Parts: sequence; C-alpha cells; structure tokens
Amino acid sequence: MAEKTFLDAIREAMSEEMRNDKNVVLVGEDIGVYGGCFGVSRGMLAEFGTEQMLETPISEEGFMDMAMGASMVGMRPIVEIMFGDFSTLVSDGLINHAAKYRFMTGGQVDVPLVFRAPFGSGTGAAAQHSQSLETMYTNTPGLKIVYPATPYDAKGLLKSAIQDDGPVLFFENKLLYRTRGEVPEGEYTVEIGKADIKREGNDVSIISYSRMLPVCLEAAAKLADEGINAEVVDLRSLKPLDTETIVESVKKTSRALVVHEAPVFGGFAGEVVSSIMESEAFYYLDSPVERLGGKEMPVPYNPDLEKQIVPVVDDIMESVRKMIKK
Amino acid sequence: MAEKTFLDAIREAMSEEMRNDKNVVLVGEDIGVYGGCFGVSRGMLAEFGTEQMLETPISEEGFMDMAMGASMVGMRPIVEIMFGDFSTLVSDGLINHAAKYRFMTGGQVDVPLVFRAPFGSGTGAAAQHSQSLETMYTNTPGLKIVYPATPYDAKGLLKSAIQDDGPVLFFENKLLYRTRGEVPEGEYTVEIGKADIKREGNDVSIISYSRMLPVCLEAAAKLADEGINAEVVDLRSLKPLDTETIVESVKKTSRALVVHEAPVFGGFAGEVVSSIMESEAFYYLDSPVERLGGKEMPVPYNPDLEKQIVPVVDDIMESVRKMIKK
Amino acid sequence: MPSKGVGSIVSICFVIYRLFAGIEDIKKMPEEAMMAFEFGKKQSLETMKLMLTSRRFEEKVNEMFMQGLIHGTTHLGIGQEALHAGVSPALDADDWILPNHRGHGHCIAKGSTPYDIMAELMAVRDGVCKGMGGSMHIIDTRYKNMGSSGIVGSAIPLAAGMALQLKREGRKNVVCTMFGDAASNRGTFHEALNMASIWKVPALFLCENNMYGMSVPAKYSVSVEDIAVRAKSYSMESRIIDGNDVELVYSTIKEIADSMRENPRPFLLEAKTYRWLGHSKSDRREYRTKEEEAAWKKKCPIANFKVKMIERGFITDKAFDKMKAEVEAEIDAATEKCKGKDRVQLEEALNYVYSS
Amino acid sequence: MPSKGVGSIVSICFVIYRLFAGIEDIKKMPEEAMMAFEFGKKQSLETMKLMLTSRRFEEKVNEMFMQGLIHGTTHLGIGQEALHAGVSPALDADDWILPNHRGHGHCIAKGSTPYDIMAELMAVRDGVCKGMGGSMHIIDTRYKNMGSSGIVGSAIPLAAGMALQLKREGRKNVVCTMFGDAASNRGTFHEALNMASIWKVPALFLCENNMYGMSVPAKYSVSVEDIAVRAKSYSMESRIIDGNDVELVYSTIKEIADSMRENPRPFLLEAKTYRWLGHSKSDRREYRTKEEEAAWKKKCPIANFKVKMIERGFITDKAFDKMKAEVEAEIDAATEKCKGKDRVQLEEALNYVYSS
Ligand SMILES: Cc1ncc(C[n+]2csc(CCOP(=O)(O)OP(=O)(O)O)c2C)c(N)n1
Ligand SMILES: Cc1ncc(C[n+]2csc(CCOP(=O)(O)OP(=O)(O)O)c2C)c(N)n1
Ligand SMILES: [Mg+2]
Ligand SMILES: [Mg+2]
Repeated sequence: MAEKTFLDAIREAMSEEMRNDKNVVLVGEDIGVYGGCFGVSRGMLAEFGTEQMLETPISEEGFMDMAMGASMVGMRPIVEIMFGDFSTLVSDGLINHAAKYRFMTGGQVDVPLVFRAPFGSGTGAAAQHSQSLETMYTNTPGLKIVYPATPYDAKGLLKSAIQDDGPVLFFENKLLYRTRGEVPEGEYTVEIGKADIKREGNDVSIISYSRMLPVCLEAAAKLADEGINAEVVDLRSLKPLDTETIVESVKKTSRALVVHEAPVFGGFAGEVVSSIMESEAFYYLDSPVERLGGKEMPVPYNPDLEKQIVPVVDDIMESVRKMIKK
Repeated sequence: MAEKTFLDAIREAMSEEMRNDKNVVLVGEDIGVYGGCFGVSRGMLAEFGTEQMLETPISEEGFMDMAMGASMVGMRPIVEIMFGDFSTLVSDGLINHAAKYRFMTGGQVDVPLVFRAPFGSGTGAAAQHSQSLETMYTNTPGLKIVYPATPYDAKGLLKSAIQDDGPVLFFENKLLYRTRGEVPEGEYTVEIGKADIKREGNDVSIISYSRMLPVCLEAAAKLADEGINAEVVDLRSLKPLDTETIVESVKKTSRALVVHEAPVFGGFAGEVVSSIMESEAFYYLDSPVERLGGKEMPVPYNPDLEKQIVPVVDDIMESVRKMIKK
Repeated sequence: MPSKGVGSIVSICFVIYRLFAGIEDIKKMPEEAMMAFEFGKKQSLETMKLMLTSRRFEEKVNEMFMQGLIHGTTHLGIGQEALHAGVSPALDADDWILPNHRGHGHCIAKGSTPYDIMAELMAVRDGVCKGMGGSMHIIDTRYKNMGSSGIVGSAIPLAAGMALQLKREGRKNVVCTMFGDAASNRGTFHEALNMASIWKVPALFLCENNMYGMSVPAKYSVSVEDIAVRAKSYSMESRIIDGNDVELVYSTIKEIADSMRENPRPFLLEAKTYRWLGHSKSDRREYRTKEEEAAWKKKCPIANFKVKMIERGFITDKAFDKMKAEVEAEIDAATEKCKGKDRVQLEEALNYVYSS
Repeated sequence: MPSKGVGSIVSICFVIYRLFAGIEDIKKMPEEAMMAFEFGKKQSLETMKLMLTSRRFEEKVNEMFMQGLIHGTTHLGIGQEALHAGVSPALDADDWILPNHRGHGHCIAKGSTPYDIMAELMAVRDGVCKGMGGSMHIIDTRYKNMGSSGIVGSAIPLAAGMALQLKREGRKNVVCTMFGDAASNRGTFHEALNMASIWKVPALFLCENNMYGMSVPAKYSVSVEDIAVRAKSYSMESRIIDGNDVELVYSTIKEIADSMRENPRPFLLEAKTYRWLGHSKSDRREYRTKEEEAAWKKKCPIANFKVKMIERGFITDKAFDKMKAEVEAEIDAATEKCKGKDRVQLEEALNYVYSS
C-alpha cells in the first residue's frame, strides 16, 4: 500500500468518483487553476475541465443553494468552502433545505450533495478562520456528518459520502492535510456510521475524532510506557453515531475520556457522554466520563495562546492518570 | 401583581428599556404597523416612532449585521427575526461577528446587541418554521443565551439582556406567547446565568427550559398524586449554565431527567448530562441521567405527527417512573 | 391545461417578429403588433377555467381555515390568477417551476389537481407531499414543480442551480421561479442572478410584484421603482409587464422561454400585480387603504378577461356562470374527498428523513 | 497624515463647482476643470510619504513572513497605495473607515503607526488588538478604524449600520468601507446597499476593484463590466475612478464625503486598481500573465506621482531617495521594537471574551 497524504486521499476519492460519474461536480471558490485554498484540487482542472469543476464567485450561500438545486435534478455536487467557518453562510442551505427536502416532499426528492469544509485552529488564521463548528449541524435530523482522522478513512468515507443519495457533511481538518497514511490503490469505501478502534486497550477508552485523534494516539503510546493501556476509539462519523462501538469499548475499559478541538461547553462530547450514560456501559463505569476540548474563547491570533486553547498530549495523559487513580 | 401574557412581558421589557434609553432600538420585519409576526410589538410604533422602531426589508443577514455595526458605535439594538428558523440567515453575524469582535479587537469594541427569535413546533408551520435551533449557538464562546419559560422570567431576563454590554440571544417559544403569569409592575431584572427551581421535590430532578417547562410541571403535579415528589429545575439561561443549581438539585434527588423540544441527538441535554457527570452529583446518582427530546425528524406538517415528535406529560411521567423503579 | 394550439401559433409569429426586429424596432413597434397576441376560443375557455379554479380553490381554503378544518397558515393568491393561468401553460411540460409560498394557483396550472393540493393542506396521505409539507411546500415532481421554500428568496438560487443542471444535460428546458417584490431584497437574489448570468443558465426569474411583502410596501423596502432594473447589475435582460393581463403574461413567458431554449441565458421578468387578501390568515391589513384595494379589484384579471371573451364572442354571462359553478362543484368534491382520508403514521414518516 | 490645508482649498472649490454644475454640466465640464485638482507641495510630500510607508510596510511584512517571524497569513496591498494615501486623509478624523483584509495601508493612513500594526502582526501586547486579531483584523478605534472582517463582504453591512447610528445621533460624519471586486458578489453587498439607500445613511461604499478575487478574475465572476453600475439597483449615486491616481482619489473622496455630511445618503465609488503581489503568501499567480502584471506596474501610483511632483518642482530624485530611506529606517525601527515584546497571557485573554 502506498503512503499518501490526507489531502491526496481526498483528491483521489473525488477524482475516482468524478471519473465514474460525470454528474459528480466539484463546486467552490478557486478550485480550478489555483487548485483550492489548501491545494486539495490541484491538478484536477486539467482532467475534469469546467464541466465538472465549477469555480464560483464569493457567494457561499448562493452556490450552496444552487448546488442543492442542481442535485435535485441529477447533479451530485461536492461543495467545497474555503474555511469551515463560512458554514455560517451556507447553514440555510444545509439546515433548512438539504436536510429537509426529502422529508418535506414526502420522499419525492433526494439531495445527493456532499459538503466539504476544513475546520480547526493551529494555522495562525485567528478567530474567523479557525473554528470547529460541527455542533452547528449535529442536532439537525436529515444530515449525515463524517469527520475522518486518517487518509484511509478520508478516502473511504468521502467515496461513501459521494455515493450517498442524501446530504453528507464531510469535515476536514487543516492540520491533518499533510499527514500521511496508507491508502490502498483500488476502490474501497468506509461505511458511514461506523467508528473504528484505532488502538486496543483495557484501562480506559479515549474517544475522539479528526485532528485530536493522532494526539490521543500519541498520549496512548506514552501512557503505555507508564503501564496504562488506553483504547483509542475514532468516531469517524458523528451522525449517525456508532453508539455500539462506544458502549462495547467502555464496557471493556470502565473508563472514558472524550476529546475534541471545539470548545468543551456545548461541544459534541456531550452527546458521546450521554450515549454512555444511557447505555449499559454506565453500570460498568469506574469513574465518571470526562471531556477535554477547547477553552471558552474565540481562537486567538497570538500563537502562544492558540496552542494553549486546544488539548495537548499532556492534558490527555493527565486526565487519564487522574481517572485511573480514582 | 398583575397576570400578564408572555408576549406582554416581552413588550413591557422592551418598552421600559426603550423609554430609558433612546439608543435601544427594535429592528426587524413588520414590527411597526403590523406589530410583529406574533404581535409582540403591537402598539409600540405609536410610542416609539421610527427612530426606535426600525422596520426592515427581508434581508435578515444584512439587518443583523447592520444592527451589529450600529451597536459598535452606540446603538443597543434588539434584533427580532420572525421565526427562529431564520437563524441560519443571521448565524454569520452572531457566530463570526457579534461573538468575536470584543475578543478579536483586544477589548476595544463591545457589541451590546440582543437577538430575539421565536422557536418551536405546534403551530402547523412545518419543517422550516418550527425548529428549536439553540445548539447552533451553544458552542460559541462570546455569546450568552437565555430561554425563559414564564412571563416573569421573560421580562426580567430580557431587561438584563438589553442592559448587557455583550451579545445576548433571547429565545422565545411561540406556544408560550399566550401563556399567563405574574409580572410585577415595577422595574426588576432576572440575572443571566441563574437557574430557578420552579418546584421543589426530593425524588427526581426534572431539568428543562422554555416550552417544555410547563409540561414538566404538569407531569410533576401528576407524579405527586402517585407519591413521587419531583423537583423541576428551569435552566432559564443555557449559556452561562448554572451548573451549581443543577448539581445541588441532583445531589438532593439522586436522579435526573433532562427535557427539551429540540431533537435528542446532539441536543443541549448532552451538556446538562455532562455537567452532572463531571460533578460530585455523579456519585449521588441512583440511576443514569436520562434525556427526553424531539424525535429524529424534521417537523412534519401532519398535525398528528407534529404532536408525537415532542415529549408530552405521559412521556415524562413514564421516564420518571422507570427511573425510580430502578 | 389549455391546449397550446391556436395561441401558440399566434405567439410564435409574435416571437419571430420580435426576434427579427432589433431593440429599436421593438420600441417603435406599432400598437397593433404589440396587441397582436390573443387567445383563440379554446384556449380562452381553458384559461378562464384555470383562473376560476385558482380563485375558487383559494376561497375554499379560506373557508376551510375559518372552519378549523385546515391548520397552520397559508398565503392566498387571489388577485394574481393571470399569473397562475398565464405562466405554466406557456411552458413546456418538462420545464420546471418553483412558485413561492403564495403558489397554489401555479401548482394547479402546472398539473397538480385541486385534490392533490387540498389533500396536502388537510395533511392526509394523498397530499402531494403526503402531508409532510403543507401549504408552504407544495412540491409535485410529477409535473416538474419543485415548489416553494418557506425561506423567502431561497428558492431563487435553487432554481438557478436546477437550470444549470438542465443545461449541463443539454436539455432544452427552462426553470421558472416566482418570487415576490420583498424577496428581491434577499442576498440570495443577488448571488443567484449573478451566477445565473455568468454561467448563462436558462432560468426565468419571475418577480411577482404585488406591492407588499407582508405589511411592508415595496415602495419602502425596495430601493428602486422597478425591480426589473436590478437585472442591469447582472448584464441580464429584463422586462416589466402587467401581471393581471393573462394573454400578455402567457405570450411574454412563451416568447422568453422559447428564446431561452435556443440560447440559454437567464431573464428577469417583473409582473405588476396585487394580492387581494391579507398576507396570511392573521392579517388585519392596517397598512393599506380600502381605496387602494378597491382600485386593484377593478383590475381583476378574471373580470377583465371575461369582458374580452364576451366581446370576442367566446363566452356568455350564462356560460361563464355555468363554468364557475362547475369549478365550484369540482373543488367542493375534491375537498369532500379529503375528509376522513388516512394520514401517514410515524413509522412511515421516519422513512422520509434519510435517503435509502 | 498630510495637512489638509492647501489641497482642501482647491478641493472645496472643486466641490462647489460640481455642486453648482448639474449632472449634464459635469459631463460637459471642460477637461481643465476635471483636472483642476492638484495637491500643493506640503500635501504632496505628505502623501508621498504615506504611499512609501504603505509600500515599505508591506515589503517588510513580506520579509518577516519569509523569515518566519510573522505567522498566519496576510494580504498585501502593494500597488494600491494611491487608495491608502488618498482615502483616509480626505476624511475627517471622526469619520470611520472599514478597510478589507488587504488594508494595512489604510490603517496607517487613518492614524495607526507602523509599530501599532507590526506589533499586532507579531502578536505582541502592543498590537492594536493586543495580538488577538492579526493581519485580517486590524481595528483601531482610537482612529475610528473599525477594521476588516475576515468574512469577505460582511463588513459592508457593518459599515452601513455604523452610518445609520451616526446619522441617528446627528453627527456630520461618514463611514467609508473598502471592499474588493469579488466582495461585490456577496449577498451582504446587495442587502446592505438596499438598506443604506432606503434609510439614506452616510455610507461611502468604496469598491477597490483590483481585477481579481484571489485567483478568480472579476471578468469571470462579476457579471457586469463596471461594478459601479450596481448602484442603479439601489437608486444610488456612483462613480468610477482611476484608483491609482492619488489626487483623484483624494479629491473624489473629499467631494463625496463632504456632500454626504450635508445631505446624508450612500454612494458607491469604484476605483480601478491592481495588486502586484499574490493574493496571500502562498499564491503562485498562475492565473494571470506576467505581461499583465508588467503593464500594471507601469501604472505604479508612487512612480507616477513622483513624476508629477518632480515636474511641479516639489521633489528631486535625491529628496525622494532620502524620504524612502527615512521611511525604511522608520519601519525597520518599528519592527525591531516589536521583537521580544511580551504577549498577552491566557488569563488576560479570557477577559476579552465577555463584556463586563
Ligand atoms: C427569509 C424569510 N424572512 C421572512 C419570512 C416571513 N415571510 C413570509 S412571506 C413574507 C413576505 C414576502 O413578500 P414577497 O416576497 O413580496 O411575497 P408575497 O407574499 O407578497 O407574495 C414574509 C416576510 C420568511 N418566510 N422568510
Ligand atoms: C466569505 C468569504 N469567502 C471566501 C474567503 C476567502 N478569501 C479571502 S480574500 C478572498 C478574495 C477577495 O477578493 P476581493 O474581494 O476582490 O478583495 P481583494 O483580495 O482582491 O482585495 C477570498 C476568496 C473569505 N475570507 N470570506
Ligand atoms: Mg409581495
Ligand atoms: Mg479583488
């Protein structure tokens, strides 16, 4: 298997699907000659031309809605926004339209649309270009949400998302773009709604997704040196959430720590905590489930602070150690 | 004390504050002669004139942003949108701007803006006019969010919101508008960030807010007939959340049920559950904390279904009974 | 739906005339040429029936509301029947429409029966959307009606996107979206018309300027006298017409749509009209005068077309009354049929949430 | 900032001339009158210094990026100095500006020192925003600079709202917001200009049309040749100017702003210009030709104004070089001063989240 970057994996998934189906169209700003703000689509214009690469004006709300309109009559658009923060500009299309048209029409219409957006801090882009806004969408029936952490999962999940007949939000993290991992050459998909145990262990379940996953894995590796055997669960899909895998893991380990980049308060971890609370895993708990996430502030430009507001390896190790001592 | 409707309470709070300060301005669609989509501002145009009543075109994003701009140089706007569902159109103003300008400018600028929006189903308005979208905002540092259930709290919290120097989201529920309660004549405020025990009890804490609160109270009254003594906690503010009151209540009752109208999955209850999980109340729990909320579907027009997708008195009683049996 | 026979031929002549005449010539075009378009008898009768159906349907909905037999809210299109009967019949069956929230009449004109829609309003399973959508979301894909969004102005980009896909597929079809004067103040209008223009998509943006957005006069909220002027911002063609003249609506739509088929590009058409009733059921109409309402009622599209039909010998008072009674009976029957019909249950509704 | 003495007098005469001349007269206005506006010596020197400061500041930022001494990203305004030096000096101290993301030069022209801004870019406490905002959010309320939003186009309604409040308070001040060609495609542009028009707020919408939004040519993304045309959609006055001619920029802004003070209303001004460097640091500029870049470099606002100054005997080559060296030294010193300055700590930053 070839080692590829997360970014290459995304490009490969799109390219394969676009080759298979001329109705798969990438829609977004500066995706053509420029190759996309982060270079995701670099080189694709040459192969797919303007028929499958729709370069848009700065009109996020409008092009999201246009893509959705097109998707109702045969297009299978992949809508890219430059920064996930601009979610605010497309939320009407996603929440009030894409998520609801199939339902409101009594099943007459499908919206096979993929929405791709890069989230996260760590690039010095400050408060309006660094957020993790998944909770804008996790409470919306009708949407599926995936948030991969590895190149393998990115490619497999993106292909599943493109093949899905409903709207799927595919969230990316900027700091993962250059990370590498094995990506098989052939066709494969990763099922939406299935978590993945990225490391097995018995002492504690560290449950995470996206950019925090490698941080959790690093913490787990270091904890192993201390004799603590952490299991690391990669949610991969936030909606639907693979409660079963979470519950099985926690039943085995009796402890759980949920980690994400978004601020703790109101963050997605609350859902994970509740899913444990409501399952039989609750009765297996040796200590309360804990959450680690971003601090309660907009992302600062100041790089010292920018680093301090998201959980780091030490924070995770410290939380786990305390939990185990209890 | 006079019995007033929730709607009158809101009008009274706005009118009092507008009388005290000419820079308090109501901004929104059809708020003048029409008196607002739900009649909240009926009669106010005569007293406050167009100087303090800014009737807008259908340009939600634009007038939210304009109000915010005005607020940075002296206005204290109260922005009303007709349906909370149009939150999607103003989320850029609220999440990327209002919540962040004070922070991004290192404290140079305050945004004393109140955003009012009516949420909720039960009026036959279907999927795009019936949502409860509080979780679009609960994960945003920089915003305060209140969601009152009684006319008394509505008036007191709205006055606090208007007096606050930062952005406050004031959420309303359409089905509460015509409900009545005592509202004192004089000036008073309710502090943002304080929950309220609306009924004392020892057997279980039913934690809720807004429209579900009266439903919970009704369930509690009926449970009393069965000898079950429920305490009903009205959160009133979602952000900041009064964790202390929640924890004290749960320590006393050893059981908790969280109830809201928004869909369960990804709903705000997750935050409440986590706050219990993370506190000493966890060790007092006799049974896992449970959640009740909306079903995983857009709000249907079909009125039979519309009633079935939100928790009713029986659902709450049933959950409590099961919890107590455990 | 009216047959397109007679009218179409006249209309095609008219289109050819206009195509060969340059812009200057159109301005100088003799009155007779401008007035040239008239429906033949058959089309006149069909058109009248459509207008009467639209009007009666709305009256019936109003009654049903009063009786508490329909819940929620609704926006009635009485007064705007010339648009209902003029637009969809001028389109091809495979052209799409996206009416706004005030669109029952358009939906009927495109093909849905009064029963299909009344059933939706009564939230029974036979409704076009199985009772899931209600009045604000009458969508009937059988007749290429992608219906309305309840978010004012958001269907404008949806329509532009649909037109883009039709063009990509090489279909010679157009998408016509109707929206109000007030909707033209949404940012979506601007973004969609700009993109429609740069990508030359066959989208016909039809602004039904009925002078009010809820209680707010367009004179106050729209910074320009004629909304059609806004087309200039997108290098887009535009035109203003009397939206109460059904023959003019029909011939204009036909001319534009046919021209768009050959040469795909967007068009902004502004039709001046008026809604007789309140914005929605709870509207006291304090924001406008009885005189204004009376003046517009004189421009009733039905009454005025009836006069023409009588003049042309296509109908008599008696025949008109008979047609009206028939329409009334038909709608009453359709409404009766809805009563007691079963509704979708929770299990089934869950199937509509996610695609399978 | 340049003194407003000499230039102002000329400018006022010019304004009076234009005010008395009707629109028709302006069109017929003799070339000489149009060309009448020239800076005096003092203002010329100050203006030149401002342009050089803007240019040198950006060059320095570029260097600092290359050296890894500034992180994040930045959008440099080299080539657009005539706008920087022409706009804010033409405004009153109590007029507000809201530059876009490419706005360092405007911020300096409005009053912030290079140190204030460089400190922000280096994220130290002395930065205008205490290091919380960075390049995309240079806000300095001391000088009535409400800065840029990183969300392209969203500052347009913010500016309109500020202007509304100034008008409510009866202040005779204007708000000038700068935005790019690409920003004119955002829905916020449409919504804000419509409301600015109906409420007649003193907002000067300045479109800095530098022909590209990132890699996308305005010719592709903007459906109209001149963005100023879009003013018609809002019954708004507009004008197009050469954005590289600093005297023209200054006199135009002054004329419009002064007229808005007396008679509050919005205005759309389009200034044609060009950014010499890439959109941001990672841009390879594959979307445009070297020839095009070279042609625009010939229209360098600094070089061209230097020629005029020499012709008018206001400066010599030597004096120019000296000024350049001084500016360079000043910016180097400001930059050095930033190094090692302390940064805000977490506890303090928490205070900025919520108003107290
Ligand atoms: C974005 C949005 N804002 C407000 C509303 C509430 N609303 C529904 S219809 C309407 C008036 C629309 O006026 P116009 O576009 O002129 O259409 P008309 O009703 O006159 O046909 C309003 C304010 C809405 N549904 N969506
Ligand atoms: C809403 C939004 N979309 C996209 C971006 C990314 N972006 C930043 S600047 C820019 C180009 C803006 O072009 P223009 O408005 O012409 O200003 P210029 O950079 O040319 O000065 C883009 C696409 C953004 N910041 N905000
Ligand atoms: Mg209207
Ligand atoms: Mg530009």
